[in-house]
Amino acid sequence: MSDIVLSATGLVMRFGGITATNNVTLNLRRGARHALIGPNGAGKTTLINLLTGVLTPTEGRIVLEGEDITWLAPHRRVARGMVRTFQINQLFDSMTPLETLALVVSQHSGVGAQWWRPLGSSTAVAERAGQLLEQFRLADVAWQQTRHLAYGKRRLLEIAIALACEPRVLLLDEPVAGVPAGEREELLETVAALPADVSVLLIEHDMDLVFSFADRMTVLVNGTLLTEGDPDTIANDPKVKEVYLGHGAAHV
Amino acid sequence: MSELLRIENLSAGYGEAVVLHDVGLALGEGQTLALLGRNGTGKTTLINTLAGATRQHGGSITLGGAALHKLSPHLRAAAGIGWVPQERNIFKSLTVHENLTAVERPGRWNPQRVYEMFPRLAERKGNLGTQLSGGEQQMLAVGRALVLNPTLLLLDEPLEGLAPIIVEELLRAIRRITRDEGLAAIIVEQHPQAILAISDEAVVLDHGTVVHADHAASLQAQPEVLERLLGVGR
Amino acid sequence: QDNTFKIGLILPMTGQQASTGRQVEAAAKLYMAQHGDTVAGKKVQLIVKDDTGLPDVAKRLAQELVVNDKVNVLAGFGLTPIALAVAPIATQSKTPAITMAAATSAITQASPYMLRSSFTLPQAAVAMGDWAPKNGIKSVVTLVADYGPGNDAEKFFAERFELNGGKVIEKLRVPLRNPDFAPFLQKVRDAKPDALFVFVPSGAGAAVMKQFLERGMDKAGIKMIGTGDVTDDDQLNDMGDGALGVVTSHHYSTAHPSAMNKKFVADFEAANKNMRPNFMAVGGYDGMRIIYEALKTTKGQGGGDALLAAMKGQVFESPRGPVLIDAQTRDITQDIYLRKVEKKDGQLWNIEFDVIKAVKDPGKSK
Amino acid sequence: MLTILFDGIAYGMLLFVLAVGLAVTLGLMNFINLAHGAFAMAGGYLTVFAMQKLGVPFLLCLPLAFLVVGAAGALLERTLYRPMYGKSHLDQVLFSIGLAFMAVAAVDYFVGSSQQNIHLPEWLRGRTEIGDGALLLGMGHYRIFIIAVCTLLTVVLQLILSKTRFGSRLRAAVDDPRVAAGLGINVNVVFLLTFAVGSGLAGLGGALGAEILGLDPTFPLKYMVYFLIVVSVGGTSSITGPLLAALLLGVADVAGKYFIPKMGAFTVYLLMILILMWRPQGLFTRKGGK
Amino acid sequence: MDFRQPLLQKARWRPWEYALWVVAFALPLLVPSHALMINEIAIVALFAMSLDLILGYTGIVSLGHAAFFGFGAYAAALFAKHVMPDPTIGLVVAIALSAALGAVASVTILRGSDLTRLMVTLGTALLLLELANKLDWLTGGADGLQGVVMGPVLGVFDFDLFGRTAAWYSLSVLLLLFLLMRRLVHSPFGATLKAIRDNRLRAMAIGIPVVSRLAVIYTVAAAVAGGAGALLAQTTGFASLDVLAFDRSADVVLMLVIGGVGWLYGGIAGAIVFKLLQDTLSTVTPQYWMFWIGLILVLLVLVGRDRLLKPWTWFGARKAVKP
Ligand SMILES: Nc1ncnc2c1ncn2[C@@H]1O[C@H](COP(=O)(O)OP(=O)(O)OP(=O)(O)O)[C@@H](O)[C@H]1O
Ligand SMILES: Nc1ncnc2c1ncn2[C@@H]1O[C@H](COP(=O)(O)OP(=O)(O)OP(=O)(O)O)[C@@H](O)[C@H]1O
Ligand SMILES: [Mg+2]
Ligand SMILES: [Mg+2]
Repeated sequence: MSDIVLSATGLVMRFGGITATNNVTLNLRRGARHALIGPNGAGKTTLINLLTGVLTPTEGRIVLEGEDITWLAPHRRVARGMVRTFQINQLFDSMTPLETLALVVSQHSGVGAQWWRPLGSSTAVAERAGQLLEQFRLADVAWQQTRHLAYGKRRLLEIAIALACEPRVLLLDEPVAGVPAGEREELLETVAALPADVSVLLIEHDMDLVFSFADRMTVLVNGTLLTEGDPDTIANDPKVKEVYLGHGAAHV
Repeated sequence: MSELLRIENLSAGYGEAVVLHDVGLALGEGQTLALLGRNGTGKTTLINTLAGATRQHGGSITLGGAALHKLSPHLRAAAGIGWVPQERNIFKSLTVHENLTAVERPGRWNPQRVYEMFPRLAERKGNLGTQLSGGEQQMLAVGRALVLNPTLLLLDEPLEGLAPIIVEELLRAIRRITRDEGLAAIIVEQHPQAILAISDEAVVLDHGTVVHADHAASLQAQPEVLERLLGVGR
Repeated sequence: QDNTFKIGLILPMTGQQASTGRQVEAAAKLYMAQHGDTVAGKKVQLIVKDDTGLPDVAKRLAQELVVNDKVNVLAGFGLTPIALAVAPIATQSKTPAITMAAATSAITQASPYMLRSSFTLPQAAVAMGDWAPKNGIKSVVTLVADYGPGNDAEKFFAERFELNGGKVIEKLRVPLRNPDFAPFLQKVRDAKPDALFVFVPSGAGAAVMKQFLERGMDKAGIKMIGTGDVTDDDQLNDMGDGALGVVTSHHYSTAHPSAMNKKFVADFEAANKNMRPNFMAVGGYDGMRIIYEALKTTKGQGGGDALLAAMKGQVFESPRGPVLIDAQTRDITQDIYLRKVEKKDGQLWNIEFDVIKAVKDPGKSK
Repeated sequence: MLTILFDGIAYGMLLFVLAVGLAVTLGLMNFINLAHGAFAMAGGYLTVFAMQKLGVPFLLCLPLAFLVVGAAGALLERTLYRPMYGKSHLDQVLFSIGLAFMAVAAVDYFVGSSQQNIHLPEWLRGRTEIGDGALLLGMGHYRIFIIAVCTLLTVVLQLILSKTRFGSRLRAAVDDPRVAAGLGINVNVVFLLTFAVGSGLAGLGGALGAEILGLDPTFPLKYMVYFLIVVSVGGTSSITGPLLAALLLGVADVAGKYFIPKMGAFTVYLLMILILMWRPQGLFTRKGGK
Repeated sequence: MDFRQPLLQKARWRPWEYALWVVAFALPLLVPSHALMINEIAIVALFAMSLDLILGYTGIVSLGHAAFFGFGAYAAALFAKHVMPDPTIGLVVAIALSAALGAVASVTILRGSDLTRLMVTLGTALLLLELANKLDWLTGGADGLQGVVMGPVLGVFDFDLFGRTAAWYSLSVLLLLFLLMRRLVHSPFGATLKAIRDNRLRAMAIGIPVVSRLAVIYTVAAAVAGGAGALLAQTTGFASLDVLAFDRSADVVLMLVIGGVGWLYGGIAGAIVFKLLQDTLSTVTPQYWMFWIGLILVLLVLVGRDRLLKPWTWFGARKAVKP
C-alpha cells in the first residue's frame, strides 16, 4: 500500500447548490503518469483545488504519503512535495522570469526566509534558475517583466515554476493549453522525463497527448467518478465515448 | 458571393511597438478563414486589431464597404464584428446570463439559443463569470460573441480547453452557422488539421506578415508546406 | 536688521481651527494698522506661520522663528497642546510668548515666559456656575466636547454650580468630530433638567442649537446655557432665531457697549469683509497691545527678560473692558459678562446684562 | 426608545445619501474618488447660496444641487478624471485627494472658513410626537423628510440598476474596458453617466446633510472617513449593501452614544473592524462573490 | 549564460547612494539654520519607508500607519518620563513595543480587499487615538504629554535649541534602519513579499507561508514606524494625540506615493518634496497653501511622475518604432 502516494477518499465539494465534486475517491501511485479527464465542468480543476488546499472539502479525506493532510495549509503541502500548475496562468507579473525562478528555487532550497543576503547570492540557486530558463526557452526573455511576455512564454513559465519546486507529486491542469502544436509534445516529454518516482496527475483535453502520456486514466463526469483504468480500456469504453470523447475524428 | 472583409497594408501593435507589418487579406461573405502561425507571430494581434483593441499604425480595414479602421471599438460591434478574445475575458462580476444580456443585440441569436447550443451554460446561468470552469468560460465567450449577431465572427483559439466532444460539436456548429446563416468567421487555431477541415481559406502569419495564403483544402493537402511554415506536418 | 522688532505669530490657518487663526491674524494686523508699525524707533514686523494644528510642527516653527528669524516675541497658539509644545522653546530662548487664543488653565504655568491675552475657560465657566443657581436653574446636564477645554469647562462649571446648591444630573462628553448630536440631546431631554450647559468648539455650536430646537427642548422647558464659545459672535448671525434667549458667560461680546469697542468693531469690519470680530480677535488685538506697550516701556532696549518684565502687570482698557495681566501668574484677570442672545437691527447679538468683576483664573487658585 | 431608533434610522439614511455616490464610483466603477466629499460640499454651498442670495425654495434646491453638481461632475470626468481610470489605486488616491485639497482651499478663499447654515422652511422644522412613556416616538420633521427622500432614491436607483442593462454594462466596462468596448459597449459614455450620477448624488447628499452635519470648507476631509466606512462595510457591489450598512451604523452609533455615552466614537470603529474582519468583502456582498 | 550577476546587480550600492548619504550627514553643518527641518524630514522619511515595506513591497494598503508611529512616540515619551531619559534605550524600547503592537494588529490585515484593509487599519488607528484620549491620566489626553526631559544621546550629545544633535541623531537612526530594510527587500524574503503582492494564490502554491510572511513584515513595518514616532517624541520632547491622527496616516501615504512606492528612496524623496513644499507654500500663503499642494498632486498624477521629473522628455521625438 505504500505504493500509493496520494489518496483522496470520498471527497465532496459543494458551492451553494452546486455539487462540483461528489464522493470522489482517487489514488495516485508512486511514479504514476496518471491522467484525469472529463467533460467541461466535470470538477477536475475543483479536485486539484481540493488536493492542494486552495479549497477545503465539504466532506472526505486526503492522505499524502500516509499522512492526513485534509486540513493542512496549502504552503505546507508544497513543502511536502505536492506542486501544481494552474489552468489559467498565475504569475508574478511585476517580476522577471529570472527573478521568479530564483525566488522559487530559493524558497525550495530552504533560504526563502533569509533576509540578510541578496536573492541570488547562492550560486546553486542562480545556476538552477538558469538551467530552468534554458530548458523552457525563456533565457532570451529572462530580463523582461513577466507581464509583457507573449502568451506562449507565460505558459512555459507557469510550468517552469512548478518544476522549480522540485515536486514529488505534480498536478498539471491543462498545462499545454495555448502552447503551439509543435511544442506540446516536447513539453510533455519534459514532464514525462521527471524521475521515475515522481508521480504526475495530468488534466488535459488534447487526447493525442493524453494517450501518449498516461499509463492510467480516471474519468470524471458531473463531479462523480465514472470509471478508471488503463488507456486502452478507457479509449474503448462506450460510456466515455458518449459523454466525453465523442465519435468523430475531429482529433486524429 | 460578394466580398465582406478587405484588409490592406495593415500595420499595428501595442504602444510604440509594431507587431504587424503590411498585412493584407480578403474574405467573402459566409466564408471561413483559418489563421495559422507559430507562437507570437501576431495572430492575436491581427484579431484584436479588427476588434479595435490594439494600436493601428497604418493601412485600412473595410467591412461590408464601410471603413472599419475609422470606427472606435464600441461601434465595430454594431458594424458586425463578434469577438472571442484569446484569454476569454469573461466579465468577472457579472453572472453568466448578464454576460450575455449586457452585450446582446437584436437578431437571430439570443441568450436562449446560446443555452440550447451549450446546455452546460444554462445550468450555470446565475453563477458569476469567475466561478465557471475553464471550458465553461470558453463556451460563454463564444456565446457572448454570437449574441452580438455579427456578420464576422473572430475566434481566437476557441477550441482551447474544450472537451473533445464539445470541440466536435462546436466545429459542426461553426460550419452550420457560416453555411446557413451567412456568417463569416476568422479562426485562430493551434491544430491546423481540425480547423482547415471546416475552413474555406487559410492564411499563415510569420513575424507579423502574411507568408502564405491559399484555399484551406489545398493547404491541408500539402503537409510539407505546413511542416515548413508551422513546424507541424500532421 | 537691528532696527526691526519681530513677532512670530503661530496660528492654525488651515484645517478645523482655521477661523481662529483668521480672526487673530486680522485683529493683530488691525492693531498694527491703527498704531503704526514703528515703535520706540523699531520697525515691527509680523511673521505669520501656519502650524496646521500639529504641535510638533508648531514647535519646529517656534524654534526656527527663534533661531533663524530671531523673533523678539512669540504669539498666537490656537490650541492648548500647541501652546504647551512651544512653551519650552520660550523658556530656553528666553523669549516672551503670548497665548492669544488657547484657553486651558495650565498654559501659563508651562513656562515663566508665557503670558495670556485670551481667557481661560474656568473663568467663563465659573461665572456661569455662579449665575445659574441664582436664576432658577437648579438642575443641569452638561454636554461638552471631549477635549481639554471641554473637560475644563465641565469641571469648573460643575464644581461651582454644585457648590452653589445646584445639581448636575449627568455629564456628557461628545467626540470632537461628532456628526450628529441627536443621541446626546435625546438623553438630555429624557433627563429633564432645568438647563443644558454646553461647551463645543465654535463651529459646532450652531448644530447643537438647531438640534436643540428641533427636538423641542425649549418647549419642554429646558434652557440652554454655556460659555460664550457656543454663541460665537462670528457665527451667531447665521444660527438663526433659534439662538434667541440663550444665556452665556464670556469675557467679550462684539456688542460690548463701550466707545473703544465700537471703534474696534467698526475698524475690524471695515478691514475684513463679512467678518465680525469675536473673542479670538480681541485676544489677538490685546496681545499686540501688550507687546507694543512693553516695547515702548523698554524703549527697544534689553532682551526677552526686559520685555517680559514690561509685559507683566499691564493694566489697560481693552475692547472687552478693563483687564490686568497678573504679574505673578502672567494670566489675564478680566470681567466676565453674562449675555443673552437678542435681535437688534435685524442682527443677532450677545447682549450683556450682568457682569462679574475682575475674575482671576480659578484654575490657578487651587 | 423608539425615538432613538428613529433618530438612528434618519442618521443612517443621511449617511447613505452622502455615501451612495461614492458607492457608485468606488463600488461600481472601482475608482477611488476621495474628492467625493468635495462634490457633497459643492451641493451644500450651492443650496446655501441659492436659498440666501436667490431666494430659491429649499425643495427646489435639492434637485438643483443634484443637477448642477452632476453636470460639474460630468465636466470634470471628461477633462480630468478619465485618464485616471487606468491608473493604479494609489495614483487615484493622490489625484483625488489633491482635488479635495484644492476644493477646500478654494471654498475657503471665496466664501470664508466659517460655518454656513441652511434655514429650513417652517414646515420642515417642527416635530411630531406619538405615544408616551417608553414607547414615545418623537420625530423631527426634517428627519422624516430625509427618510422619505432616501427611500425614494434607493428605490429609483435599485430599479435603474436591476431593471435596465445599464448596471451590467457598467460592471462589464469596469471589469475589462478593452474587451467591453470590443463587444459594443460605449465605455466612455457609460462611465461619464455613472460619474455624473455619482457626483450628483453627492451634491444632493450635501444639500440634505448640511443642516445636520454643518457646512464649512473642511467638510470633504472631515466626513470622508464616515463615507468610506459605509461603503466598505456595505460592500461595493450593490446599492442595498451600503444602505443596510448605513442604517446599521446609524442606529448603532446613535444607540451606542445614547446608552453608553462614554464609549463615544468607539462603537462605530469597533463595529467596523469586527465586521470587516469577519466578512472582509463587506456585510452585504453579492452572493458567491469571491 | 551567467544569471547570478544580473540577480545581484539590483542589490548593489550605486555611487549616487554613497553621495546622498554623505550629503545628508553634512547638511546640518552646511545649513545649520534648517537643522530642525532636516530632523523632521528624516523622521517622516523613516516613517514613509516603513509604510513602503507593507504598501510598496507587499501591497497592503494602510490608512492607519500612524497607529504605530503614535504608539512609538507615546512609548518613548512615557519611557523617558517615568523610567529613564536615555534616548537610545528609549528608542529600542519603543521599537520593541511597537513591534509587539504590530504583531497583534497584523491579524486585521491578513484577509480582504484593498478597501477593507484601508478601513481596518484606519479603524485601528482611530481606536488607538480614542484610547489615548480616554487614558488622560497616562497620556495627558488632549493636552498632550508634557514634561518629557531627554538625556544626552549616548550620554554625550545634548539636544540643543538649534536642533543639530536632533538632526544627526535622527539621520543616524534613519541610516541604520534603512540599511536593515535595504537588506531585507533585496533578499529572498523580500522577493517572497513581492510574490505575495503580485499573486497571492500562486505564492501559496509555491510554498510561501503567506500568512506568516504578512504578519512578519507588518510587524517589522510597525517597529520601524514606532522608531520614527519615538524619534519625534524624543527630539521634540513631548507627544500629543495628533501623532495618532488620521492626517498623519494620510500624509505619509501621500509622501510615499509622491516619491514612488516599491523603492525605499521613494520614502525619502517624497518626504523631502512634501515637507519642503508644505513649508515654502505655507510661508508664502499660510491660508491657501493647501490649494497649491493639491494642484501639484493633481499635476503629478496627470502629467506623470517620471515626466514631471524629466522635463526633457516633454518635447522629445517619440521613441523610434521597433520591429
Ligand atoms: N467558486 C465556485 N462557485 C460556484 N460554482 C463553482 C465554483 N467553482 C467551480 N464551480 C463549478 O463547479 C463545476 C466544476 O468546475 P471545474 O472548474 O472543476 O471543472 P473542470 O472539470 O475543471 O472543467 P474544465 O475542463 O472546463 O476546466 C463547474 O460547473 C463550475 O461552474
Ligand atoms: N500587450 C502587449 N504589449 C506589447 N507587446 C505585445 C503585447 N501582446 C503581445 N505582444 C507581442 O506581440 C507579438 C505577437 O503576439 P500575439 O499575441 O499577437 O501572437 P500570437 O500569434 O497570437 O501568439 P500565441 O500563439 O502565443 O497566441 C509577440 O511578440 C508579443 O510579445
Ligand atoms: Mg478546469
Ligand atoms: Mg494568440
